Amino acid sequence: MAAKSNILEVSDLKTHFFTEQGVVPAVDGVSFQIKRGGTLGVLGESGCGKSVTGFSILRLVRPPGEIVAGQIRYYGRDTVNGDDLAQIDATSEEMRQMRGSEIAMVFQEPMTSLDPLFTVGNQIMEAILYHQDVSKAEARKIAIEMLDKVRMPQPREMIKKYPHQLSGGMRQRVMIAMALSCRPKLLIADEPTTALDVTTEAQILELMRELQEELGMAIMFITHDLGVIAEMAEEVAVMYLGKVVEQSDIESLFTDPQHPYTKALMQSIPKVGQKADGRLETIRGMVPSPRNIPTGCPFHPRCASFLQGICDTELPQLKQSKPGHWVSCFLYEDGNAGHSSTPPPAPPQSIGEG
Amino acid sequence: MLRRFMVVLALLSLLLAGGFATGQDMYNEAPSLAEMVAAGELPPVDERLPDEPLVIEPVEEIGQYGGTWRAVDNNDSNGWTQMTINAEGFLKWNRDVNGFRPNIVTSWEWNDEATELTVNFRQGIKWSDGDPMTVDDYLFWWNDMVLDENVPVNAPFGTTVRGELMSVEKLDDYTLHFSFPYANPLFMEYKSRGAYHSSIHIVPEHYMRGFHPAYSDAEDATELVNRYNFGSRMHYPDRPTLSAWMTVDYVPSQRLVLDRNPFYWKVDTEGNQLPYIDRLDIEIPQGSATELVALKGIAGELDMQVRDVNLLDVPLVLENQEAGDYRVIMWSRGDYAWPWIIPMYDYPDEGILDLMYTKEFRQAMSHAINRDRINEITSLGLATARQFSLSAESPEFQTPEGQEFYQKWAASYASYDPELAGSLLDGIGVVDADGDGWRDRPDGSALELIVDIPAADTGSIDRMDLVKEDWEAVGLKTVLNIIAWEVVSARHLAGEIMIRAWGSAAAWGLVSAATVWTPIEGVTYSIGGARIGDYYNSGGERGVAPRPGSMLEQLQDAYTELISIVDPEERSAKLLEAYQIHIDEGPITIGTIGEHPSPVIVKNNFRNVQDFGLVAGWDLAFPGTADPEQFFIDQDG
Amino acid sequence: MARYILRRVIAVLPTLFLITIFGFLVMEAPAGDYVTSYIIRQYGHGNTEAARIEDEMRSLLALDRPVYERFVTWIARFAQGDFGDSFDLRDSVRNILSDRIGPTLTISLATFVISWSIGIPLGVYSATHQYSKADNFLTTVTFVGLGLPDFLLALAFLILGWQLTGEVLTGLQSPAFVNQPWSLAMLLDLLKHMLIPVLAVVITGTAWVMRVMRGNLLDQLGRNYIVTLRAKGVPERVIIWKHAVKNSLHPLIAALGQTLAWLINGFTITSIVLELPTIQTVYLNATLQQDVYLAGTILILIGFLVLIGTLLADIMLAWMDPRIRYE
Amino acid sequence: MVDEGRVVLKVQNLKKYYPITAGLLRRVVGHVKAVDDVTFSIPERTTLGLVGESGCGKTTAAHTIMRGLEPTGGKVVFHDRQLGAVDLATADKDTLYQVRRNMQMVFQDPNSSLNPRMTLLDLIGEPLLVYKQAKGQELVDRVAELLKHVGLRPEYMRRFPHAFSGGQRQRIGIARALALNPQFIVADEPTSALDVSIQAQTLNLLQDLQDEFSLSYLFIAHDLSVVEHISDFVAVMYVGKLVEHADTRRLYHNPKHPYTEALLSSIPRPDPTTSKRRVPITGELPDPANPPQGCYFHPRCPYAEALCTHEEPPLQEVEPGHYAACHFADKLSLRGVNDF
Amino acid sequence: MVATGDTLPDSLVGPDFDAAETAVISVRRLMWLRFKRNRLALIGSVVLVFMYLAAIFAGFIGPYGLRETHEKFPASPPLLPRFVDEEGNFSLRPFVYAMESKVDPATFKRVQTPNTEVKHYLHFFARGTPYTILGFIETDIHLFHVYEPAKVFLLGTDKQGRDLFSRIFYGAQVSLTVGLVGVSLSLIFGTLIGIAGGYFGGLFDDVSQRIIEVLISFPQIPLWLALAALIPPTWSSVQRFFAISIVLSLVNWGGLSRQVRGMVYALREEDYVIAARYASASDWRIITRHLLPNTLSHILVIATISIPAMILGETALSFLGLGIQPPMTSWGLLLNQAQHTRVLIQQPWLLTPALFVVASIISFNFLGDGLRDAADPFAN
Repeated sequence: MAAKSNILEVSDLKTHFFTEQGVVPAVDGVSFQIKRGGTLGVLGESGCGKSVTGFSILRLVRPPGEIVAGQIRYYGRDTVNGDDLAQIDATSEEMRQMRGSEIAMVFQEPMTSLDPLFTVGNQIMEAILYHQDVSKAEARKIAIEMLDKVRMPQPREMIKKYPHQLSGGMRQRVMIAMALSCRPKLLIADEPTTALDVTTEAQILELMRELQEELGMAIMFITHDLGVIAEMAEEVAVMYLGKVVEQSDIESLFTDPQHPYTKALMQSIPKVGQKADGRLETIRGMVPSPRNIPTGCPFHPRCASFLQGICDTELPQLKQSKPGHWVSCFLYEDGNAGHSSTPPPAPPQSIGEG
Repeated sequence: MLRRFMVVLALLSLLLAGGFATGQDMYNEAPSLAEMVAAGELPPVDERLPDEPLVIEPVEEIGQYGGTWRAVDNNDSNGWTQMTINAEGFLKWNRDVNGFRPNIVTSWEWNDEATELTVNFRQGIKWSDGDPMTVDDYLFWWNDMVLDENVPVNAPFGTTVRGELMSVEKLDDYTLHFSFPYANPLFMEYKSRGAYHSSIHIVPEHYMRGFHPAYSDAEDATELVNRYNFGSRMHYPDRPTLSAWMTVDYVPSQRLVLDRNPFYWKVDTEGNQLPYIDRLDIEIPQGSATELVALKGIAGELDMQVRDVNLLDVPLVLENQEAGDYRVIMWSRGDYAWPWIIPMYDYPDEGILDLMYTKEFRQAMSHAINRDRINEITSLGLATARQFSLSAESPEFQTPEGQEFYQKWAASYASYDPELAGSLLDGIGVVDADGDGWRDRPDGSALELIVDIPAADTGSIDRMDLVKEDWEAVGLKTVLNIIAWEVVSARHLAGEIMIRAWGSAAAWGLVSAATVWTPIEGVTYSIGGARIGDYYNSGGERGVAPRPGSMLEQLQDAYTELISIVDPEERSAKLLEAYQIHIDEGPITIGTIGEHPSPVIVKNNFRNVQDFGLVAGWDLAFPGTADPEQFFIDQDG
Repeated sequence: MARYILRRVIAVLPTLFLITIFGFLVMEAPAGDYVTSYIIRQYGHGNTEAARIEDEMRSLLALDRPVYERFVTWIARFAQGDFGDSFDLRDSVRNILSDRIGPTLTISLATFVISWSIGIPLGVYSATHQYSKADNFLTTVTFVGLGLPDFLLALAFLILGWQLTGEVLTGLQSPAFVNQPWSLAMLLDLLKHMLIPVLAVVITGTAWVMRVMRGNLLDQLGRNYIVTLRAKGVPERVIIWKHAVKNSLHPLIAALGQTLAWLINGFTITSIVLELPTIQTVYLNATLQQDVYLAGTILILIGFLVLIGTLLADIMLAWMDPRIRYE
Repeated sequence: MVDEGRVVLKVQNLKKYYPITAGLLRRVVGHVKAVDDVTFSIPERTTLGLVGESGCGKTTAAHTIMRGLEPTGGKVVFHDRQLGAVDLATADKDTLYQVRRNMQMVFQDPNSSLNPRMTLLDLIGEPLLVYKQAKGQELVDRVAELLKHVGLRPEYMRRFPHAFSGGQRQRIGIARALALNPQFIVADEPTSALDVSIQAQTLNLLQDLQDEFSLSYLFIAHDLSVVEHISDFVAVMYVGKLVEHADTRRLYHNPKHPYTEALLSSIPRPDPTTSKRRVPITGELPDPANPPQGCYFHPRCPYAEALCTHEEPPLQEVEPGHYAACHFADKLSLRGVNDF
Repeated sequence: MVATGDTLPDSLVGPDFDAAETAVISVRRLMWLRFKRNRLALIGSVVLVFMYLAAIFAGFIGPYGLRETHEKFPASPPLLPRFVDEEGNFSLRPFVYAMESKVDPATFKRVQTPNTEVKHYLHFFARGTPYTILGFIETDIHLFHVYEPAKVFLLGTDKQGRDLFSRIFYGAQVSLTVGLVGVSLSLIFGTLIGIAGGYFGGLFDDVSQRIIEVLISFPQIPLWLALAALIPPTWSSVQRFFAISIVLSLVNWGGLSRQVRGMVYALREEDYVIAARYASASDWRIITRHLLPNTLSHILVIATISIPAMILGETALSFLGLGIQPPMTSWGLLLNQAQHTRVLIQQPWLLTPALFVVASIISFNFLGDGLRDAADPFAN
């Protein structure tokens, strides 16, 4: 992979929610980088903090949530030093200008993410008018262009439609058109296809890939779907309970998953086209409540390779286990293989085999 | 003084302008009228006044023209306003309520049997539109309204004797002859009564014809009766009147404005045409009149307010006298009881009736009441504790013997003596038979006194609350049944009420108040119950007969005798004899406290208001009886 | 849209008819009729003579006819635009209402406009500063405002006004201005008199608007589209006023349906306490006195206004909300 | 396609129409054909997967089969253990009562399908109580047994659903469906609300229970990989109609309807080496109130010809046991799941 | 098969499960936990609890009886206990001076002059006027009392010379229960009709909805008036009290019914109701076991929120003279008697019932607000 410069470097980001029942460390020391024009997939189950990470970057986390530590260095404006978004006042004009024009976001629920009282054209134009010095007519022109770009049929007509008149897929196209209308350098896509049907999902994913190629923006793609991540991402960060447990390029992750959680995830989904009568592999137990995170490695109670006395007491650090592949697991630290009190992990099963 | 001078000037200029047309310009008029005369819009004052205007002697001094009299009336029927200006009957009560004086009628003559009467009317009186008033205006009322079956106006009290109508004959434009089938010596007294007797019987024929179904294209008599009826007659600015002021504007439930009647037929002793005051501006409240009066009164926004000044507001009103630049004159309410407690002798429970007809029982009820406490708590101690004994101002009490009698009656059984009450009850067997703490009937069954009070009569409720405590203290279980006004009548007529408590009222004996001391009419305020009165009134066809030989029957008989006695003195003596039944048989209706003073708020520049007045009664029509046309507002101060 | 409105109108007509019948029955139900109530009031004022004309009055007013007959006659005349006469005020219902509609609307509209124009911004402020000191303060004040009966406030203000100015500001005009042509002084006098009722009613009205606005806005601020707006860099002020507020007007506009009737039906007791020449006071008295045609007409008027109000609210909602418009 | 004797449920020409009204008098101007002429059967101990995009009528079909909705037409023949063949579409109340012992439903959303005010004992015990099969201690024992079957601790039976995670709640729902020991269960997207790791547990549980209790499933899902995993047969729905129906292997590897091909092509593959090659179909699901003329799929079909625009293709048996509703089913050579 | 044995594999039980504090608590408890977080709601409920207790023990708290008049002290300003005497000596035990009360002949005002020679100490838990609690406990013990001739009026007296402090608590008995009784009746009506309409739909639903529509469109005041006027005049205070409650509830049930219907309408499409139907549960069972329990908390909220309207309704009716009648009293009636210019200017203490009305309404609003949040314990 050619050394591209990074558009975003997140280091040790901590976003905590200070609720009446206690502190919820939704994001608890997350670090990753996104390359210019590249795609980072963020993979994780519900409650792992992947969405909060996205929101933290755009500084959209509202009280009682708060970024308590870490840096979010964005190299879109100052390519050398970058701006630390974590240090900018979330309510400042500077941050507002950044949103939508530098970094844009697409959400999971296209059905509710648009204001029902305004036409989609109006809402796209709104994004343009607040960031670009153009007339209304020009903004309208751009909006139509963007709708055309997202393969919206009859964009001139569609611009007059209200959200409820559009299907979910269409609305997601509008959301994407809106997000891309100011040509952002980074797009955060938070489960953009989860609520969509499989055919529409395929269309949207295809569209996003094409647009990325055309517009050259970086994408941070948040999803829980291994299939989707495989299609979209170049790099992947796997999150579990507010932490990145594994990060690598996409091929390495799928061919050689290292963290027991990643491995288990991959084994627990049915493999399409390989119908077998057997049972699926499972991860035992449930994801713990984020209010009640286990000590040590947060995954240890469910881990098949749990090392007594280590995993339940110490917190593993994200370390490079092989070039371009980072994992946060004691199994990959020197001398720990022998401690195994439970059966060693099953040999990683490559997905690509069938 | 300046004002007076101006009047003289105006008069002089008038004389100059009009020349000495008649050569006898004796009368003065208000400047505004003089202007109109000058402009030719109005005939000269001499032509407007009757041949012999009624001369009114001012209470203090000759007044000044001008000013607006602001006051509050309590509803759209404008009762207070009518009592002020509509006291223009055949005759008018004297200012001290002692006898009456000529008004529209100047003289009359009875035959010895009191069956034939000739009445002479003042000549030359004009309606407020200038049309002359003649006896035809009275005859129209009698023939075309009372006697016309299509017009729902009934013959009023006094025009029938023993159920038979009088007949009226016109002798000339100003003389009428009345014939009665039986002796009717009280007829002229009825005609002297306040706002709703003869004062409304003289109607402007020339105007009313236009609304009469027989003389116009009116479909029915609705419009006619509206212009006649007490509650609505003042709502029509075009309706001619004989009063000192005439309606110029009426906004329902808001305001009634009256201006001087340029044809008013009275003058002061210096020949100034009355009234002095230009305009009456009367506010009609939509809620409580007493509250509005209190507020406006203390703010000095009322020039003279006679009614609706709450007794309990007296300290408040007194305290603000200086700030509001007014004085408070204490007139009397002229009432006899607040409340009067009326046992009903037509209650469908023989056991209760047995007790009601037992005078010891009623005496016990009366002695059990702590009247002083009621007075202290509800009337600032300003009233008098007393029995039900009519108003002290009644004519029959004006002689020394009358006074003595009155005192005796008022004091009868009125002392607070719970022990006596208890022993009286014990004596008739009303004792606690079952040991539940309450006295029972002589037959041992439970006794419960149920007193109906209309919800709006808060004064009575407050007082009866105390009476209830007193009665319960002697062991008589009492229930206060507070009911809506609307229900009272129906319950009365159905005989469902055991005891009724009624608010303040005034009564002057034979003419004004017969029904309250003798059951002769089927009305709700009848003593002993509406149905007992109805029995008398219908000659026994309807209603409930009083028990034979009972005090109620005695009272009815006494009344029958009284009304045909021609000689006034003999009548008065007989009347006191009838009253004696009330003393001998114990209280028949139970009185509590009465003779309240009634505060009248008068601005300091509002003059010629006499110190005496009786506020409660409509018969006497105060302040009308105090001649409001000679009230004036001092324009200098 | 026209069909939609037509269908709504037709659907509500039976309701209106039921209201009419029901209203008439309700007024007829208590014991006695206008005449008994009149006579008893006359007694109350010491006029014991009035009972003598009971039968006359009853036949004069046709109150001796059976209920259904009177109802049918009245409704038939009503349909021809003749609302009948008031027994008590002895004037045509039409005149009475036209006399009073002006003052009624003057006060109620002023009250309405002020409470909404204060209530909405305060509600917005409260919602956007949820749990701040100001919000807690406003919330508490709102609850107090909702807990205070306006007529009690009116009475207190009346006394306060008297103590401060020495004037008793009942009614809508000082006597000096009665029947005078319009002038600046008269206008000032009117404004002075309006101050107390408007203030008393505005306090409770504002509290209500604020409460509703706050709740709805909080609900809207939690919606996804708000996040979208923030994410695309729209200034917060625009997000709130252009988007969230517009979306949260929904229940307020729905409440407008009732508001129209409230304009001639609200603050009845306050009207009485303050002697306001409004329809409310006529209505209350007419009901108490069983002045059936007057009360009945106002009742139908109110029912009609509820109907019109609901319709208008629906149309406004449709105008504002494409989801309804394109139904 | 299957031996009649071993069939547990046979759905024939099932229809569920909703009227569309217009105008002042609410005249019926047309129908939304939510389920239109659907025919399939489910052999004993097998699972039929019903797939299709949202709004295609899968869930309506399920509730119509359960007689939660009144069918507009067609038959739903259920081979009840006790009563034999019963047409549910016309069954009377008593029959339905009898039959419902043997057919139950598992719902999609484990949050809304459990009454939050009832304990597990009440929830799972409700069918037993209604059918008077147990009460008192016996009921407790039976519920304990059921809880164990779905892998929950019997001690928890006095707890409330909110105390459980999504996956556990879905087990509670399954336990309730199992309470009367049914023959047949309709599972409406039972795993789509669950996380990936929990989905596997649930799927395994359903399979285990099928073996143990000889259950048949109608398994409704939009996730084609899950359907492939669990189903013996698969039926594909499009705008209220069945467009293809076959055993799983044939349908996935040798589809006969272009829509099935499109669906298969759209499945995101958890394989970075192959996933970016597919070509998604264009367009969207038509409005069921106003579907296109001819074959409903023709506007999106890459193989559509003139015929497709006006003539509706019937569901035909293309090969033995393989049904497809396409004019060109036997002519087209469509790609299977592994051909992308 | 996975697990049929007595011990379950850990794999099926979440590790956090036993630790979760919400594991064993019922929805009701969850609601309570949620409710507890709302401080205003807690304050409101504490105030209300005190008010209701005070109403029950009105006879005990007030030193005088409901109708006990002090004839020399009508409309007396508060006569408060004092701790410091005329000479400035401090006494830990509160005392009062006996007052001599006379009407000033010039101003007609009552003038009270203390007799400072004798201190009358307050007696606590002392015997005074007898009264009954809850209608059957008869006693004469008062929280505090002072013996004649001294008087203690914490809030002054009304125009009849009755201790306002005592009367306010007697009034609370009516005012606070009118709301409860009225709301309960509304609830019964509204819930029955709402559930029937919402669950079964059909003609009954159409008809009841139309009736409710009329009822809701109908202005309240004339309806109150007319219905209040229909109350038979012969009824006792207690009957009248219930009649007023019924009047208030008759005017109110429509709105409540509508809301219940709406909830039931939504709930009947919930999966768990459908599941129950598929389990052949009877309509009765579905209504009583599924619909009612799940609407109950919302119904409770609506009920709580409508109580202030009922209290205000009673106040308004009493203001118009159509509500509670003496000798019973209520806050509305007490206020009605305070609607006088002289009260506002010279006897402001008679307005204290307004504070109680406002406090109770605010407390109910706070409570309703808290309950509303708590009614949905699964939100957020």
